[in-house]
Amino acid sequence: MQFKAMILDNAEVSPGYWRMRMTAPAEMLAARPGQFVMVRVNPSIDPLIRRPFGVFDVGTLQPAYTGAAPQPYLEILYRVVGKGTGMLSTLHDNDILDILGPLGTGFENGPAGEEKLIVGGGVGLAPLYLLAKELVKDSPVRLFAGGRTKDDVLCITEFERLGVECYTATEDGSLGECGLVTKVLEQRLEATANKGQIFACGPHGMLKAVAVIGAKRSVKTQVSLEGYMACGMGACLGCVCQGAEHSTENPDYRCVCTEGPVFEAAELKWEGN
Amino acid sequence: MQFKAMILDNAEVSPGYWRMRMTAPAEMLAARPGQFVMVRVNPSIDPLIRRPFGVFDVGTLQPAYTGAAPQPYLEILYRVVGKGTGMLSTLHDNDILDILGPLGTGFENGPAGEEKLIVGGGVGLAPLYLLAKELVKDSPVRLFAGGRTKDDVLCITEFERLGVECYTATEDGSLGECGLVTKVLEQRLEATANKGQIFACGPHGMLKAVAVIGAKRSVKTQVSLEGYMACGMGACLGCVCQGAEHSTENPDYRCVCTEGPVFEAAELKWEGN
Amino acid sequence: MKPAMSVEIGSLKLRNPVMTASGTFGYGEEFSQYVDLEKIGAFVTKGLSLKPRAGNPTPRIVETPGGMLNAIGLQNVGIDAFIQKKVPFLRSVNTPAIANFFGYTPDEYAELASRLDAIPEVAALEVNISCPNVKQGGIVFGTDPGCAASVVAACRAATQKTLIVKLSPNVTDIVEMAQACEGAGADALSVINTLTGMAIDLERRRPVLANVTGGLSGPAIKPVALRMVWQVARAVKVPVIGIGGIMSATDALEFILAGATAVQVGTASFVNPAAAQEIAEGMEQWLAERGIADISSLIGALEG
Amino acid sequence: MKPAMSVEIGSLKLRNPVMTASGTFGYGEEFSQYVDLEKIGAFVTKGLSLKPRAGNPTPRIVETPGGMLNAIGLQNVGIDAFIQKKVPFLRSVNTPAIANFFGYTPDEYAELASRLDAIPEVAALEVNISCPNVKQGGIVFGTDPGCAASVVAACRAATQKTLIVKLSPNVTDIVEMAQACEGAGADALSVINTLTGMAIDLERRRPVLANVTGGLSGPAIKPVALRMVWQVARAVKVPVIGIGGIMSATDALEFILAGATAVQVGTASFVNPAAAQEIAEGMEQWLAERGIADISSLIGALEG
Ligand SMILES: Cc1cc2nc3c(=O)[nH]c(=O)nc-3n(C[C@H](O)[C@H](O)[C@H](O)COP(=O)(O)OP(=O)(O)OC[C@H]3O[C@@H](n4cnc5c(N)ncnc54)[C@H](O)[C@@H]3O)c2cc1C
Ligand SMILES: Cc1cc2nc3c(=O)[nH]c(=O)nc-3n(C[C@H](O)[C@H](O)[C@H](O)COP(=O)(O)OP(=O)(O)OC[C@H]3O[C@@H](n4cnc5c(N)ncnc54)[C@H](O)[C@@H]3O)c2cc1C
Ligand SMILES: Cc1cc2nc3c(=O)[nH]c(=O)nc-3n(C[C@H](O)[C@H](O)[C@H](O)COP(=O)(O)O)c2cc1C
Ligand SMILES: Cc1cc2nc3c(=O)[nH]c(=O)nc-3n(C[C@H](O)[C@H](O)[C@H](O)COP(=O)(O)O)c2cc1C
Ligand code: FES
Ligand code: FES
Repeated sequence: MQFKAMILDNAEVSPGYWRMRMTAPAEMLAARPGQFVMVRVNPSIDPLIRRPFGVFDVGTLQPAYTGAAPQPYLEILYRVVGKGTGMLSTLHDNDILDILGPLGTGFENGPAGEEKLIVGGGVGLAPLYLLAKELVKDSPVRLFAGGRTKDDVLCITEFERLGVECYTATEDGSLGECGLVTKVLEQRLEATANKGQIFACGPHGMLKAVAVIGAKRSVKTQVSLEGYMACGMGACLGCVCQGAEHSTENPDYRCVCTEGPVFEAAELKWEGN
Repeated sequence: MQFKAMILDNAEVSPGYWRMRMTAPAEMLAARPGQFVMVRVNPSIDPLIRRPFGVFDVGTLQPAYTGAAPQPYLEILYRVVGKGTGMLSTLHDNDILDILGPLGTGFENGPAGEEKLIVGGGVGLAPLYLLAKELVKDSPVRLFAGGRTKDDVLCITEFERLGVECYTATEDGSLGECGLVTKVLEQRLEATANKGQIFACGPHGMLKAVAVIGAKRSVKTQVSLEGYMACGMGACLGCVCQGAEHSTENPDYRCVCTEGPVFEAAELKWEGN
Repeated sequence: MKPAMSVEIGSLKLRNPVMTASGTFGYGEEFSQYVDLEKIGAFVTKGLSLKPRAGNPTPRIVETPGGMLNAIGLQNVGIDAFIQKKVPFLRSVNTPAIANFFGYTPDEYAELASRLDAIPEVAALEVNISCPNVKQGGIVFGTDPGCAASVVAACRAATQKTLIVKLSPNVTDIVEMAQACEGAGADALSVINTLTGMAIDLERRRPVLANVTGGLSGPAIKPVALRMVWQVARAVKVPVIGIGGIMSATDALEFILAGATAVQVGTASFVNPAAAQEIAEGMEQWLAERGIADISSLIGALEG
Repeated sequence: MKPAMSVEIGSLKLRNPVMTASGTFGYGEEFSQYVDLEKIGAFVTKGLSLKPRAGNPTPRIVETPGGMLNAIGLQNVGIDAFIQKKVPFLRSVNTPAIANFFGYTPDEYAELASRLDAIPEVAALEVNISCPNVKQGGIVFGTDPGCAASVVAACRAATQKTLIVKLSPNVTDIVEMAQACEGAGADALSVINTLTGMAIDLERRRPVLANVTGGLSGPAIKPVALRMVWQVARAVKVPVIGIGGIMSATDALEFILAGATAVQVGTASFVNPAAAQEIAEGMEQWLAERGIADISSLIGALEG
């Protein structure tokens, strides 16, 4: 779906991290956790290519007392890293964006009742909030949120409000455990004798570590990948990643934008990447 | 001079015409009528090249009662015709622009006391307001303002407030005389037996007509030209116009940005252009 | 009055002059949610080879000022999987599909041409000659008039269908290339493919693309494309398809004025998946507003 | 620690690798209000010819996506007026001035080279070979290796000063051109001049530029320029000067990594007249922040 969204709110939630709420058609409410949108930052040619962002949340505004119509909305959580995200952060309420989505294949929820271990690094938390919202309906959910410093650990309050039990870790020790959040994840798996399944999104190094943990402990692990995307719909073949059996002779490339961004970690090749 | 200006006000003064006030260094107060500024619309590469605009007004804001420092300002009057001017019109107060100026050679005032006939077409009025402000100090000033419709006749109130006697003409007769403003100019010259001198800015066809009138009646005529400008400082040689004696064999190109934009009409070649 | 928008490329009739460019529109199906395929003139598939090709390692794409570089490495499903998996969709759509293809020897080109010739759902063939000639030490077919002519002649002998040759802009003299291809039997020329470019990641001190260099596309190349279309259209008799940085109906009409009979929309489909349809509609509207009865009257109608 | 920023181009020593490009910086004086000329490595004059040249009719310039086209037609004051009116300013500035020049026959090139050789204020010569060879039916010197070599050899014989040859990107094989010029005695190569392009005014159905085609410059061409600098720098021993779409210190450093010993800033000076100085300062700061002691260590330091 392609639509024009009007910005309802655009605020810095932690230094360098912004949360933007915008209007959306009602169809957007069907977005699956892990799906993403491609945002055209402005109608000019700079930047030219759309930028991909996970669906942080969707919902419907119910205007109290005014009698105004309910307004479905979409939220993204983004980190300012370059030109496109820098420009996004300067947009005002009522500015208009051109959005494509929801795109891609999201997370599979897994069986009800089973413990769900969500692992997020920095802005990798973005697509995990909608996931948690869905998982808490039928399962106990634990969040393992990591970052370099406390500024990189986002939206914990929101997750706690869902009833998610949150563990945090920072590399500089400024919040939660000192070190990598994967250590905390392993402690939990150790304690529960590898019960449950893992859902992860974050920097590639973190995903790789999580994939290794999942494989070692035979815990089903889904990861949400990034890739350089021009189209978001399987046409440009820019975003591909390598399947587990990929080799130069027998190449196995997968489209992150359509077959992913969520993959079972075991399907993918992690060595050397 | 190159400086960053903060927008103080940006408002549509007539359909499609905008007036923008921005902060400026005190040196800008020395801008001569007819000089212009080159505006970098935004820091992106779209649009890439600066856009030239006449200096509509300069002055100093004297904040009443607050004790805040006086703030020199610059005003431009612009018509939305394309991408750059379209983007300018979407800018908000407090947004920042990168300005180069004042550039070029402006109008010569001419002797005190002599009647000054200012002719402006549409947005061509832009550099004429500052001129009128200066000329009224020592001379009787008449303005001949033309346009296609009444929406194209701008800022008459401002000129009248200076004590300028204003004549208007529109092609569709929706304001003032019906027809071309040059007709009204000729009537005045007829009435005063070709007294005074002419200052004109507007579309090329109008300037040409004014040049012909000036030549025929031996009235000194200065015109402010446009040219496609990349640099505004005599380096790119994009903006040139032809001197009166120009021919393919003996070319005589003048830089509109440095030798102009104001020229004596008699210096320039008008036929075939 | 609705302006006449149809044009002909060889024996191929198009309802309007707007196609999508190879490699930017998948095999058509990917965009069917965003574009009414029956509102565009034709679509061109991703370049096909005899065997499936995996393409290059990533990164394969990077944005550049006003454009993008790609080094996909011609990843494609290969002719067999194309027939099995993609052709059924082509059958379901009432819009001509043009198969873009490439090989590494003239024989490979010819074999592909004859296999594509046998597929009724393939309305026309577009030969991509911007590939290294493995037999002749890797020199790119599309930069040498003799090599190009040999490929085109081989394809020509293998197909009765409309044969379009897509030219590389990375040459000193595009007219010479165009004439060589016309002489060897091309029914039409697509002008242009991507310009070779490069991007560098300063902090990592490495090329951004795994392949080091890539093909530049998008608005940045439009002036070069327009110039080449203008040069070629004046020098050949066969129709020219204008390609390169077309983002809007205005851009497309400029190519038509420069001499193109039709256009292809590439990178724009990434920026706006509905681009091709919007451009076709915008062109028709532009003509209607000006009372121009037939798009054909604009082809090569540049004055001056 | 202040990083060492000086580089050498032939016998010319530059305090830093940032020059301004010919035709975009007038004769230096125009920009002295905006740029501290002593903060840049060198500046290159507008292209000079034996006789003054009026240049093309207008329009001569038009913006394009991420770039601009120019068809100034090499308007310049001519060598005599240059000596009379412009050289005195060069004398007053403590920054090397490089004279860019062109002719229509090898003899004209040689005559200019020898006249410029005699001007002490001219620190080095940059030959623009993107001009039509009037003797050989208008084929552009810069697109034929033999023609290019003959021009370079003629200039080489006429000057002891550092002789820089500026290459045209409108060729199939820039490496072949570079090697021909190196072989004929060039001390350095400037890569690249503008790409030939065109713009059309749809409503008027005419080319925008009076000259029909023009030279494309600005950020749009950066990927092509970077690729050519990388190709040339690997293939020749003489220093390469990187040119094309450089807008920032990052851009400039990318060219250095690709193999350029110095860079020239062109269109950027129009967008921001202080660009060259800001780029030079930005490069130094980038090195300082990373503890890199000498810019020379980055030349051609691209990995992978
Ligand atoms: C499926 C997916 C979901 C994502 N979700 C989020 C999210 O929820 N929040 C968030 O902050 N970020 C997310 N990202 C990353 C985000 O897309 C990039 O940070 C953003 O595109 C950077 O744009 P820029 O112009 O600011 O940076 P630039 O200055 O253009 O580039 C900085 C870096 O960003 C990356 N990047 C740039 N353009 C693209 C592109 N078209 N596709 C992929 N990567 C690109 C490149 O690695 C580049 O090196 C996601 C990426 C993907 C692929
Ligand atoms: C000395 C001078 C003073 C001017 N003063 C004013 C003024 O006070 N108010 C006003 O509204 N307009 C003025 N103009 C015209 C104004 O510069 C153009 O309308 C503006 O640049 C259009 O930009 P755009 O991006 O909106 O249009 P575009 O879509 O880029 O182009 C529309 C048309 O604008 C003209 N134009 C575009 N870029 C330039 C450029 N760099 N230099 C010259 N012309 C250009 C071209 O003719 C073009 O066809 C002046 C022009 C000059 C040369
Ligand atoms: C991602 C991508 C993949 C492409 N793949 C092919 C291809 O397989 N075969 C081909 O002939 N051209 C291919 N092209 C070139 C385009 O068809 C087109 O010629 C070029 O992009 C210029 O047009 P544009 O500026 O509108 O994108 C590809 C272009 C892009 C951007
Ligand atoms: C307006 C203009 C005039 C130019 N004149 C000359 C010239 O006289 N001689 C020359 O060798 N190059 C000339 N050039 C080319 C530039 O020196 C430079 O090679 C080119 O613009 C690419 O660099 P850029 O992208 O940084 O502008 C000119 C470029 C422009 C934009
Ligand atoms: S982003 Fe284009 S194929 Fe995935
Ligand atoms: S605008 Fe560049 S010389 Fe006048």
